[in-house]
Amino acid sequence: MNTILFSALLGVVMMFSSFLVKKVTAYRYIAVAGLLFLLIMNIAETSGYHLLHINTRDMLRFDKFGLFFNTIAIASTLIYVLLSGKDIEYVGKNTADLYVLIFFVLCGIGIISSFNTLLMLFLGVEIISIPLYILTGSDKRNLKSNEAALKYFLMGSFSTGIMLMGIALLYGATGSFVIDIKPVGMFGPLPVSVMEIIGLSFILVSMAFKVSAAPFHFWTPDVYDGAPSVFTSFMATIVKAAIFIGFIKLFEAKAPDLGEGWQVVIALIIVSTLFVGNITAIFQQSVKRMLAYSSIAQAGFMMFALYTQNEMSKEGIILYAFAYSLATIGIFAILIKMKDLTFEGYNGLAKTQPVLAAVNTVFLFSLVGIPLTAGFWAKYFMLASVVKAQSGLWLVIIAVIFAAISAYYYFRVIQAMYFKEGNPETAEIRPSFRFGLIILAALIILIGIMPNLLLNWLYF
Amino acid sequence: MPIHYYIILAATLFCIGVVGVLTRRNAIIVFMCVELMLNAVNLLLVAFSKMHYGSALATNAATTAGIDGQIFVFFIMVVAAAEVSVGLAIIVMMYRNVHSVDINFLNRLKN
Amino acid sequence: MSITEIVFWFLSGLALISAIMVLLSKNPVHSVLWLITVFFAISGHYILLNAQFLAIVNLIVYAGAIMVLFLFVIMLMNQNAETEPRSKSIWIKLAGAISGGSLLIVVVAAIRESTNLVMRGQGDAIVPKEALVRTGDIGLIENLGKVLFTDYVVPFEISSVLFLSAMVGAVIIGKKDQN
Amino acid sequence: MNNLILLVPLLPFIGFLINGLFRKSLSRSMSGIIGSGVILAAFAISVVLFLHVKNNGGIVANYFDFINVEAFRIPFAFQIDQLSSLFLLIITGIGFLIHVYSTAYMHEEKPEHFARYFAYLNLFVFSMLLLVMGANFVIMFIGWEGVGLCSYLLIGYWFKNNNYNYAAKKAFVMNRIGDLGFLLAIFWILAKVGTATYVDVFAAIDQFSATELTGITMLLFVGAMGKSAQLPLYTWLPDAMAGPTPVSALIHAATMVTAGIYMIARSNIMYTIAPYTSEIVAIVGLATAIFAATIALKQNDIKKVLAYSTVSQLGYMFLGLGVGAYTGAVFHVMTHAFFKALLFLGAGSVIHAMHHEQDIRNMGGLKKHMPITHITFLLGCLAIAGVPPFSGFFSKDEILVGAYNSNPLFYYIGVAGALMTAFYMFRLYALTFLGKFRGTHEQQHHLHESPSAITIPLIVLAILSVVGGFLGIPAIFSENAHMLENFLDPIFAASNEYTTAHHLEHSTEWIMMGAVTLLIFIVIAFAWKKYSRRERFEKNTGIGKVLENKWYVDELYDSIIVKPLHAIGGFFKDVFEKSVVDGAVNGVGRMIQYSSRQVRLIQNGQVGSYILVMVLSLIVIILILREQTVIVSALRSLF
Amino acid sequence: MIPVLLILIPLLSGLISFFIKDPKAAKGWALLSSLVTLAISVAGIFIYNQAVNLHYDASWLPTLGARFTIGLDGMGQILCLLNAVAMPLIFAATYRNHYQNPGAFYALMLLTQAGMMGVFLSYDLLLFYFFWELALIPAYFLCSQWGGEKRIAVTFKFFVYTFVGSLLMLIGILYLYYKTPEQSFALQAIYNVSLTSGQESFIFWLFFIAFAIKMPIFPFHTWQPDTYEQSPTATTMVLSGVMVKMGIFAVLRWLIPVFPNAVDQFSQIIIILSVIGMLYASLIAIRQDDMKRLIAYSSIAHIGLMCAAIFAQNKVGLQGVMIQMFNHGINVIGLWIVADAIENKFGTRKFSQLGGLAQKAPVLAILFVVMALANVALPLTNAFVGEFLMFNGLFQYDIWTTAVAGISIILAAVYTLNMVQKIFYGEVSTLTAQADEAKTNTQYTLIILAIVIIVLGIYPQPMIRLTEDSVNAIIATIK
Repeated sequence: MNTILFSALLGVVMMFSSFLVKKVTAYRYIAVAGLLFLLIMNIAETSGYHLLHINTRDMLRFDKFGLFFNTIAIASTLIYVLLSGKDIEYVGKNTADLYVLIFFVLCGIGIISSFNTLLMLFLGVEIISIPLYILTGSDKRNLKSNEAALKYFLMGSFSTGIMLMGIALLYGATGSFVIDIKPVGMFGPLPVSVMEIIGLSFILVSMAFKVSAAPFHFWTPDVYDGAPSVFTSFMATIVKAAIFIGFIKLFEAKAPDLGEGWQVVIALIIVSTLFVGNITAIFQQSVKRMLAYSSIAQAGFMMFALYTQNEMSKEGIILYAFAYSLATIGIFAILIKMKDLTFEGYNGLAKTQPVLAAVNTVFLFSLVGIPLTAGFWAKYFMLASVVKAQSGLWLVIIAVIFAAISAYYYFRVIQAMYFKEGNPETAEIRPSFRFGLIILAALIILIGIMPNLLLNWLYF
Repeated sequence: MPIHYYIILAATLFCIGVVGVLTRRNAIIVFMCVELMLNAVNLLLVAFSKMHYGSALATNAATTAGIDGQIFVFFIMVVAAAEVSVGLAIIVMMYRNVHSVDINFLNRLKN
Repeated sequence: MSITEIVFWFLSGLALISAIMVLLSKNPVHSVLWLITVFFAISGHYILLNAQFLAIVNLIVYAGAIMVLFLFVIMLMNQNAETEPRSKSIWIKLAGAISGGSLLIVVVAAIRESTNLVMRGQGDAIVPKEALVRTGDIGLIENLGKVLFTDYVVPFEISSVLFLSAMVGAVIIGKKDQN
Repeated sequence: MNNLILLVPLLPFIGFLINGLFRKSLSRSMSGIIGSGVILAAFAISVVLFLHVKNNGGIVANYFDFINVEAFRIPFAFQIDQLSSLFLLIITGIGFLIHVYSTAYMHEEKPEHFARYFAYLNLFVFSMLLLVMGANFVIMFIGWEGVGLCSYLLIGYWFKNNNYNYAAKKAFVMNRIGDLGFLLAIFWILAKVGTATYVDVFAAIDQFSATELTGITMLLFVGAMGKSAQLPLYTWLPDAMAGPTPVSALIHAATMVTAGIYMIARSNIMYTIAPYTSEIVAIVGLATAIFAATIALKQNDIKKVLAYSTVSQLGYMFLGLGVGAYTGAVFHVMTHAFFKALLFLGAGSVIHAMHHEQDIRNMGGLKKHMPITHITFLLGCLAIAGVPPFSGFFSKDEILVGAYNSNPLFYYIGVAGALMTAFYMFRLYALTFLGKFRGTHEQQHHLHESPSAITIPLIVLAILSVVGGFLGIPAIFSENAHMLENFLDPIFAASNEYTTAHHLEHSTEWIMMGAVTLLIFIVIAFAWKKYSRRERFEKNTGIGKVLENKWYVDELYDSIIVKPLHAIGGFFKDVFEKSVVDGAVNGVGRMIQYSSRQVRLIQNGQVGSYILVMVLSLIVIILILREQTVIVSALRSLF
Repeated sequence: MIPVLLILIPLLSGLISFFIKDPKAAKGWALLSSLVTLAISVAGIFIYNQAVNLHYDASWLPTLGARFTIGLDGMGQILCLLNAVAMPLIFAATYRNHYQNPGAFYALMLLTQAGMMGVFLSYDLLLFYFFWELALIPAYFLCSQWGGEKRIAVTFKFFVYTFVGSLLMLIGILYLYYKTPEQSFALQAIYNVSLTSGQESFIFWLFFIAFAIKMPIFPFHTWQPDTYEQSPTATTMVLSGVMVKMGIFAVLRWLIPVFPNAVDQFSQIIIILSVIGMLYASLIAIRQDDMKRLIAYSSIAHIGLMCAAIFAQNKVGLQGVMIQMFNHGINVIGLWIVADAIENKFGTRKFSQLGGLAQKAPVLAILFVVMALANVALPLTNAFVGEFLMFNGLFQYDIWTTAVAGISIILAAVYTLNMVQKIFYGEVSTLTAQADEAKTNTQYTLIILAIVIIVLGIYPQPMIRLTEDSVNAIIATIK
């Protein structure tokens, strides 16, 4: 509860600071302070210390899984603000308000990681989405940004409609919005309640849309491409991971009602997601858009957690969320500094900015899933969960083949940075920024060698 | 009233909304169609809430079963209102820049 | 054919026809007006289902606030039949209509065989469940209010965050940054 | 004793090292002295060993485990017995003479190349010694490949000339073909009895089934074919004449090429028990003898003639081995070593005098210019032609008798071959030494007898090839005067038990001998008359042309083996590798690229179509979930 | 402690080397650290002979059942020695080569060495996988940073190809892991895992493809010639000298003992493939005009023999393979050194442009001939012993296969002598007209190699003995 509460309050604080404090750079420090505070609060709650006892009437149910994810989300946001906070100030005039929205998104994340009724899920998703529409469109003069915002908004609200339809049908079947309740008054030949199935497939579609799983991914490349890079980084990492957590929480409870068909559907979605994400990414010319597709591809891997819902996959999704978020935040932080977002823009970066090139390589390795990076363990856990389930090995094989293909477009960046000639123009790089990146890379490698540091949290 | 009537009615309205979203290109109209979908859902929810109330009434005279359905509708309206404000703001912003509300007018982002 | 059914059929027909008109009418303003009639019809249904509170809110919020907002925007952009963008090909329309229709068919077909919507009537005859009309006081404002502020207080409070973000958003988007 | 034995191969090796490492600093005379000196020392030790063996039997000297695994153990051991000690004498003895000869023959070379030459020569002697001294097949194989290497190096000694290099490579590769057979045979033996040591293998001879023995012996014989230039693997030997003449004398006449005979003589017992193989050996040998002889009839290069005659003589030796006349074969090895080395060295002396002119059509009348060479050469010709009482007569006769015992047909063909030998040898002699000089004037001007370093070895060898025959006087002259047979008896004793030695009556043997001798004299006279006055040479036609072109065998091989292999290699390299192996991989890559280009078009930037796809897939999902029972069972049946 | 040092020293010195700017210093540092590694591995062998336990075990991922377990057995000894011998030689031989950003170059070389050490040492499957990848990454950078003009595409092919393989292997690893009773990656646990024949053959292929790509076996070799051709020669030496052995080693350590039945079942196919590969590669080598490509193909042929000998599954063959891994490494490095010397001097590797070098550089010629003879496995060179044993093993498997495979001996003679002749014999070409003797460092390294070749050729027994225990361990698991 602390997360939800304080993120909301901090949002309000930021809001007031927007007309109390006039110094633009100040907002960043306030935000950082707030995030730290939030982090502490959440960790406090994770270790069983509740600040104030609110009876949520079972609307929310806080478990270690969700709380731990909150920690990761907040921590990633903190890192994100530290690395890219300066660039947020370059977007539009009202910086403080942007931070407000970020805090509200965190509030939504807090909800979605602990919801217990479909109502809260719905609210959570909306509280996350609406700020994102705005962040996408926050670069008002930029037509790309406009277009992205419009597309995102229309499709987003459409998917909201789909989700609501699903919820309604589910309500009709169960007579309640609590997620783990079973359908009522069932008799007859069918093993499962058809209405529940339909309802769930509607919800599945809308959730798949939010996590940009094919064939509901179409908004992703355009929106990520159009939105200001700073916010793309935020959307593509923390938010997406959060929605995954909600996704998993929901279908942990509901998947059993769907019978075996469930795995068939998810398998299809996984394969198509991996296919679209990886294959389309190969031909991109802009690194930013490539990263959009890569985020689709990574989502495909995260979907394994839904395919096999066991302990392994739950730890895995956390690890994945963390590894993926860190790496992508880092890559975007560097991307923002680049003048030219195409692959050619990176040519010869290793000569002019060796540190940036090196850490960027680490991030990319993490995304490919090379051992000694956190990304390896992310993929490892996902594959392991399937192998452990001893079903659908063919799916795993397809997945690894696509993972190998993904090396193609990730390595294009590395090749550009190291093996191609050229002198890329970058914005001025502050030492603090460089330092932050190095810390981030070190973190990734550390987790790559000792994933237990992270996992043990789940076992205490 | 048999619940099927309501379901079919709501589903039809919903699908009309979907068709609208698919066929119209005026951003505002598309958005209105989304609103139509939401309303269909609202109607369905209310119908279900009354259904559950009815079936619970058989056993318990003072039941409040099904009331949460109507509460949910209330929240949907809340969200819808919020969405509309943001949505229209975005549409207006776009109109300001390109003087069109055609959703296909801006097509820089593709492939 | 009881009065209730007559009212039901009338409202349903009205809702469907005006919904279709929303799509068909070239002039956005007309679409808005048609949509308002849809909302009125739905509010009628709410009253029929004895959910007065929602009926009123529906009229105030939707037909009242939201639709007026829409109208404002349309007027502001002085949209009319001429400015309305024409979709290039009939095929897109057709595809849309067909897919929408098939969605309807799939859903309805599925719902009809659903076992949650039927119950054992007299002599174990399977009869569809009823949506209670014209009775039941759960839709009354006091009951709703009670539940809303006890069980649903958390979501209620949280929805304020939603509004805040919407507000901030509107500000960010709407405000002209002078430069 | 072991150390003494070890010295025999070690000395040449040391010579090789010294000459090899300090080639830059050594003067001609120094390296010459070192090179020949070590061989001389080795020869001395060999004599000691020979006597030791003669008095108290063979010795086996173990040194260390070369390879020792569970399946088998291969010690690095030498076996000095009658056979090997005899070969030791031949190798070191003739080797020494040829080293001495070379000091004069190669004196035009630059010092470092001179040293290189002697290094190679010593290395050769070393490997050859390993070959004959080894106590098991593996050590023999080591020497076997070693001599192959040295012949490669020495043929290609003048490495600037690419034809020489090709000849060298050809020799090495063709030997390799044989070596493969040899190697397989070794594997087979090891797999069967788990040892390669002669003594143990021959002791365990009855563990082999008939087929196995046939197989092994055949494979060994393939090895022998390669090394001893038998059909069909003989073509390298004539080309090997590219090397310096002393090399031809040492390697391609006296020693290396007889390795095959040594091997078979060594494992005679196996061949005796495998009659089928012996039959093949005899036939191949005989065929080679005739075939090579026919070619030799029409060759004009002095060394080529000798080369083909070598091939044909080797054929005789195999004939002997095939028909079980092992002693005869070894005897012929020895005598042949004498006179063929003599002939080659003589030829070398001629070539030396003629300034590297090798075409006998441009020679003639050298008799008066270089008397010693002439006399010795003549003796050599008589010896090889088998004129009594020269050495060749006895050895060849013994083989022919053996052939007659096993199959008269062999005998008659063999005799025919002997006659041809006489003919082409005297054609060669006559054209070279008799008549008038046909070369250029300045050649004639420079004609002179060779220095003593060349003539002395000639004389020594001449004496040997005259008297060498008396080591093996057949029974008809006097009972067991055949020293060699008695000496070698322990080696072939086992085999002789198997072969029912039915000696034909002396009368028939006398008749045969007389008849053959008579015929040989006629042939010699004919050749003498035909060629001694020859002035001008018209082009060969018909069969003559075919013979001159060596039956076109090289061309045949080239077109049925070399060219196809090259074609296949080229096909693999340029077509298969690129289009199939590589193409598959790159094809996948290209396919991905292509599909990427197509797939991204779906992303057409239009919200309507996006949502359309969403709706459609929603429908699909609903259907899947509704019909899941059907679908899942279908999938089950699929996987 | 020795195994740890073997990994740690190259790793740390590699990381340090990144920060060395001065070329001389970088070279010196690399040479020094590699020599230290060499000393340690030699020491390891001596200690080993006194039967000291050379294992190190530490907790790594308790929750996953993966431990940091490394150790040295006979086979490991040989390969670590090869790895440790190769590096100083390579550094010495290429001492005069100039690389831009040398610190990074040598750092990556050392990291590669560390990775390979890890592969040869690890007793834990997951650890093995880690090092397997760790060895690949620096190699990738080396090739595509300092390579030839087509380097980027070629090396990327190499990377992806091997990466696919290792990912498939990862699936196999996981599968085995969940089949182990106590969910552990430890060597023994993996050895004891029991699978149904269906599972076994499936997982077998997942592993084998990874190894086959690394070795490489016939249809999977396409990355190899291009990579060898394009990489800087120092890296090529590492790749063909040591890294290729990783595949063979892995087969011996992780494939044969774990899937005995599957190995039995598929040995025939694999042996046939290998033999095809031998002849195929040899025939291509005959037609090569490029020195590096020729060596690459000849290396494919040799590897094919090793693979065939492994799957013949008998003791002699396996011992042959183990010592041949070392010998082949030495020989091929020798050939590369000459190739490098020639390319540096004349800027070409095409035979058609070379020739007559024996007049100009006799010493180089002699040394190269020694290498060439080792390449054709002439007796009294080290390769002979290995090939003798391997063919022996193959013979015990089947005589006809051996006969066909034996053809490659002949072909080897053909293409090797071709190479010798076209480079060193014949008349000098315009290019080689004013050539002179090779640089001293090249000469000395080659002399060292030649000595090793001859010594091991004459007295191979100690090394053969070194293989005993590993072979027995493997044989014990077969059937």
